[in-house]
Amino acid sequence: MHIPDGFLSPQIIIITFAITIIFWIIAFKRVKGRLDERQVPLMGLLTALFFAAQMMNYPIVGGTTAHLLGGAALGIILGPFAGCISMTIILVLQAFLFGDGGLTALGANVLNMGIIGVFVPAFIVLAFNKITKGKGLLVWVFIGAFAGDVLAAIAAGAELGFSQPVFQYGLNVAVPAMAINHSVIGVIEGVVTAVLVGVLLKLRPDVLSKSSVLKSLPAVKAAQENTE
Amino acid sequence: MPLKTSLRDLVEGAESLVYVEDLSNKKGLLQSINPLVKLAITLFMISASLFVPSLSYLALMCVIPIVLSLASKIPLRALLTRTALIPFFAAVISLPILFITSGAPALNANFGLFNLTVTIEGIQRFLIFTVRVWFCVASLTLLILSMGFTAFLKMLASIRVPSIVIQLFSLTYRYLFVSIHEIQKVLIAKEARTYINRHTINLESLRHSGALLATIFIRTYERSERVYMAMKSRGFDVNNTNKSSIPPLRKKDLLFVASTTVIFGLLVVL
Amino acid sequence: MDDAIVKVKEVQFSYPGGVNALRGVSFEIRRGEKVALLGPNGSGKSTLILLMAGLLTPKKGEITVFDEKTTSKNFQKLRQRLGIVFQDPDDQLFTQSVIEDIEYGPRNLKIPEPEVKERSAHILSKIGIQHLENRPPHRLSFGEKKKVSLATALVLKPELLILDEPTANLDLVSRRSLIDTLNELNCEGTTVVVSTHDVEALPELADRVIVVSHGSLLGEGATSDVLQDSKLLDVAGLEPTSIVKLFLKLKTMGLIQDVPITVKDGEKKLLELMKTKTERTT
Amino acid sequence: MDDAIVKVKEVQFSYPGGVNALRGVSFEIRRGEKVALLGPNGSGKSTLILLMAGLLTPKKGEITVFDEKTTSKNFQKLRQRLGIVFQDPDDQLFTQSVIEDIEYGPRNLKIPEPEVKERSAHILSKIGIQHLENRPPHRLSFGEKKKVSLATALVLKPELLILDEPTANLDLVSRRSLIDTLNELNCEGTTVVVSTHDVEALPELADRVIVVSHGSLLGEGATSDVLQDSKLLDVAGLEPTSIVKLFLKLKTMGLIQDVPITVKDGEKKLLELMKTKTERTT
Ligand SMILES: Nc1ncnc2c1ncn2[C@@H]1O[C@H](COP(=O)(O)OP(=O)(O)OP(=O)(O)O)[C@@H](O)[C@H]1O
Ligand SMILES: Nc1ncnc2c1ncn2[C@@H]1O[C@H](COP(=O)(O)OP(=O)(O)OP(=O)(O)O)[C@@H](O)[C@H]1O
Ligand SMILES: [Mg+2]
Ligand SMILES: [Mg+2]
Repeated sequence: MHIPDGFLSPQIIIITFAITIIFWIIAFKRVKGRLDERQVPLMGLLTALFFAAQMMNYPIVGGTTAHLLGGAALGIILGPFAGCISMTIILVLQAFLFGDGGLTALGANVLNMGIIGVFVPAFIVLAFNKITKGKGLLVWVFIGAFAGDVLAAIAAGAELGFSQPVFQYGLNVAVPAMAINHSVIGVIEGVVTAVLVGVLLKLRPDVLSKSSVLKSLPAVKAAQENTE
Repeated sequence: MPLKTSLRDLVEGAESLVYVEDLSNKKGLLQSINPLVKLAITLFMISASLFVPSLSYLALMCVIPIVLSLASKIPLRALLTRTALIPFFAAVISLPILFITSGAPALNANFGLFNLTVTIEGIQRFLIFTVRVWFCVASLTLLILSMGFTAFLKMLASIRVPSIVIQLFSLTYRYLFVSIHEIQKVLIAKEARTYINRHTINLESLRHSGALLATIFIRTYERSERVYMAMKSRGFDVNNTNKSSIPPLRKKDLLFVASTTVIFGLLVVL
Repeated sequence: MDDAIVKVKEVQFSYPGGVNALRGVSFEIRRGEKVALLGPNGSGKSTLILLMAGLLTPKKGEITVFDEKTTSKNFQKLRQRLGIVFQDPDDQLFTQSVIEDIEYGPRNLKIPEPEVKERSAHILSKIGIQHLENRPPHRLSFGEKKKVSLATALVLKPELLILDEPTANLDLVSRRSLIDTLNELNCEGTTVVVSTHDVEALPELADRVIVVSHGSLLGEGATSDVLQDSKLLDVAGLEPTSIVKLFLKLKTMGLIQDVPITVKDGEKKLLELMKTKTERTT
Repeated sequence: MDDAIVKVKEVQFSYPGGVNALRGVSFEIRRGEKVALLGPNGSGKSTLILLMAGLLTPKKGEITVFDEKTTSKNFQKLRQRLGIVFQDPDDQLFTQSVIEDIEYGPRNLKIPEPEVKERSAHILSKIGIQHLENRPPHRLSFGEKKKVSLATALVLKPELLILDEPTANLDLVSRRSLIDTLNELNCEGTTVVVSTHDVEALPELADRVIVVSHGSLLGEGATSDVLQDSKLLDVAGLEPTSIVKLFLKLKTMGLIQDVPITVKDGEKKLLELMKTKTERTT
């Protein structure tokens, strides 16, 4: 899903960067000074892991590639703002170390994967948490991750579609192509995210206490009190 | 074995990170340019290419990355292999363009029922897209190959990226290796006591894969906690706010900016 | 039938980074032997062990284990007759609980479930780690991890047991019981190969010693000979044990002829010495 | 001024999984001392070391190092004066080359570049790992990794050096040179705390021994006393060294009064013994 340079029109580049920069500023303000001993290694590790996961990508029709995004796991485990920063780091590293995803397309890539792909799953899980009070959590994690992937793909398709004539195809081709391809990845993403959240809840609930999405779960609260 | 293939990807990816460092240590033109200037020029070249509608100009522009690569002692092969993939996909996805663009027919093939016509306009649109993508990818690749990770972090610092973000960058880079090694260990361990491979995929084997993934994850996390302790005990601090100085602009940098602009200007005027 | 269980012939190996770990090593290990690999850090012991277990394949030369080349396709199956303990316990353990890890090997071999259970219970108590049974292996102390990784190999009851630095990080009581267990197994016919820096345990760990240094074979011989061969030990960057040191001194003073290598022999020697001394002087 | 550099008071600690690693331990370490932590696997030595280094914080009780409590706020001050070597070298090494790893600490302490270079060159040759300088640390043999991790702490020249199982997996020559280095540093005023199972090296490694078992303090005392206290050793799951074993035998036979703990003292003792024996009998 990393859009390379040379695929997007100047207008789209400017618009996506504008939106992204606003989010960067907000996210940074929210995270600053709140990272503690437990959060830093977790954030570093998840960033590294999904950076690696994104390298395992497979070409698909529609001009880009498909791979695990990791936005859902980052958003849910770290909280959406820290997750957004994490994903930004991943995408910048992808661009500057591997040339995966372009410089001019960075704004668009962050918008798709680091904002839509992170906030959507986080909000789905958060909203459900309020409603069902912690039951069936992992199902909602799965749904959130799936929705995040597909929506991110649709956004990418839209950006490409609006980039005619720099890009070849219009909305009617780009959007369905991206959405269909990523619904497959979305299922895998959902399973992987559920496994990760599940194992942390079971074995290290204490590290989830900084996640704005999961900190209200009873298990997390208990672990938090225990370590204090 | 999907796990093995993806592992190889991981290791190769990590290896190429090291490779990046290698080329950036050579003493060539691009390596000696201020990283910020390089970034600005790369951005300029990529953006400019988006406004060039003509195939011949685009083709001419492709000479620039090649010349720069030679001047920077970056082997042409390294550049070409690293820039092959994305333009190739660009070409594949725009193949249909050859046929669906209306215009003067250039080629005609008859497969009984099908009648495929390639148009001149189609070829042009196809080539413009692919060549432009190659130019963009090549420009970015040169930037990457001539800038090591350390220089990259310095550059971020000089454009006022908050230091906590920079620390996270370096932490991520470290943890990338930490997690690769941890994954390797788990896989070696499994391999050493697996005598009979079962290739069937069923609920049981999926459950096993899930458990393995979970173990790898929690183990890697706990390793990274301990590595973090080690880093901390030897001075790592996320909130460390030591401002790194912006590398000064020198005559050489300005000369480089000037010459690239002139070359571009000439190309556009022509 | 040939009784060499492992044949290493002119083996060379280098790691991907270009490090030349082995530069032509040849030796044989016979069925039922207890052999130790000795050598300074980085001399190639662990590399040799991985090669013997078929987890790496030689660049040149060849290794045959149980009369089958380690490069052959059926070697993976053959490996079930061979148990290996890595130097780093993190290379050995990969599941979510100690018991699962110990039972992984036997289960993979399709040993019937009751026997698996019986074997694992037996090995847990033998190594003294029953209390760790349900703990995740990556959350143990280093020595506990090492013990669990020993258990994962011992539970397989292999014909050939290859252990990389088995006594490092073990407390002394566990070390003693490990040595006893290995000797028991050896008496029952298991061939045991260990790599070690633990010269104090050497007399009990091995009958024969193979000394490597810088990827080449420096020498081999019976344990007691090697332990007294101060020239060989010196070249290999090793030291004699403190008992040997003590008695070597007595030997240079002409008080004794041959040097004992274990505490027990030492005691005997000393008592003898005192007696003769007393006798002679009276 | 109080000369206790580390004060451990009624410290309890349990890991997130619920494992009770320490159940109330108290002791002090004085400036300039050489102290060893002894105890069976899983007794809590490594946990104590992490707590003393301020990398974990006690559940109950408190630890003061350099007159500051080890809370995360004071950590910055602490880490400049304290060097730690982890038991597992893979926890300790995290950069892409040995030299980078060794220079990481001094650079962070803002030591001027020429001095960093000088120090790292010195430590590389001291530990004998110059040839590994540019290798990636994770691609070394286990013993080589251990040496590099020792170097990363020694290069800091800390006032308090805490080493977890420093001699495990080292070859004997490297072990000897490490012991000499530690003793040199100690003479220059560095306080050295080691955890170890290496009783053979104990007499040279430490003047005083603290014995822990199952998360509690079992006893402490001068090294030579503890090595002869077979009751304490037994409870702690330890064994005396072979030299001590040999001479204890002589002691029970009434031949000697006090037991030597090093080879050198042993030699002296033996010669003396023979002489008196000869004299007495003549
Ligand atoms: N994964 C690896 N990649 C590259 N080189 C390696 C790797 N592992 C070991 N080496 C190198 O190969 C040589 C032999 O290493 P090996 O691990 O066999 O030594 P060893 O005798 O087991 O040492 P130790 O006593 O420290 O365990 C050393 O020079 C080492 O640096
Ligand atoms: N990360 C961890 N999570 C949970 N429990 C742990 C962890 N590390 C150690 N423990 C447990 O805490 C206790 C003390 O462990 P510690 O590592 O301090 O022992 P140790 O004395 O250093 O042993 P060794 O001689 O094997 O190194 C043990 O019971 C161990 O199982
Ligand atoms: Mg080894
Ligand atoms: Mg320990």
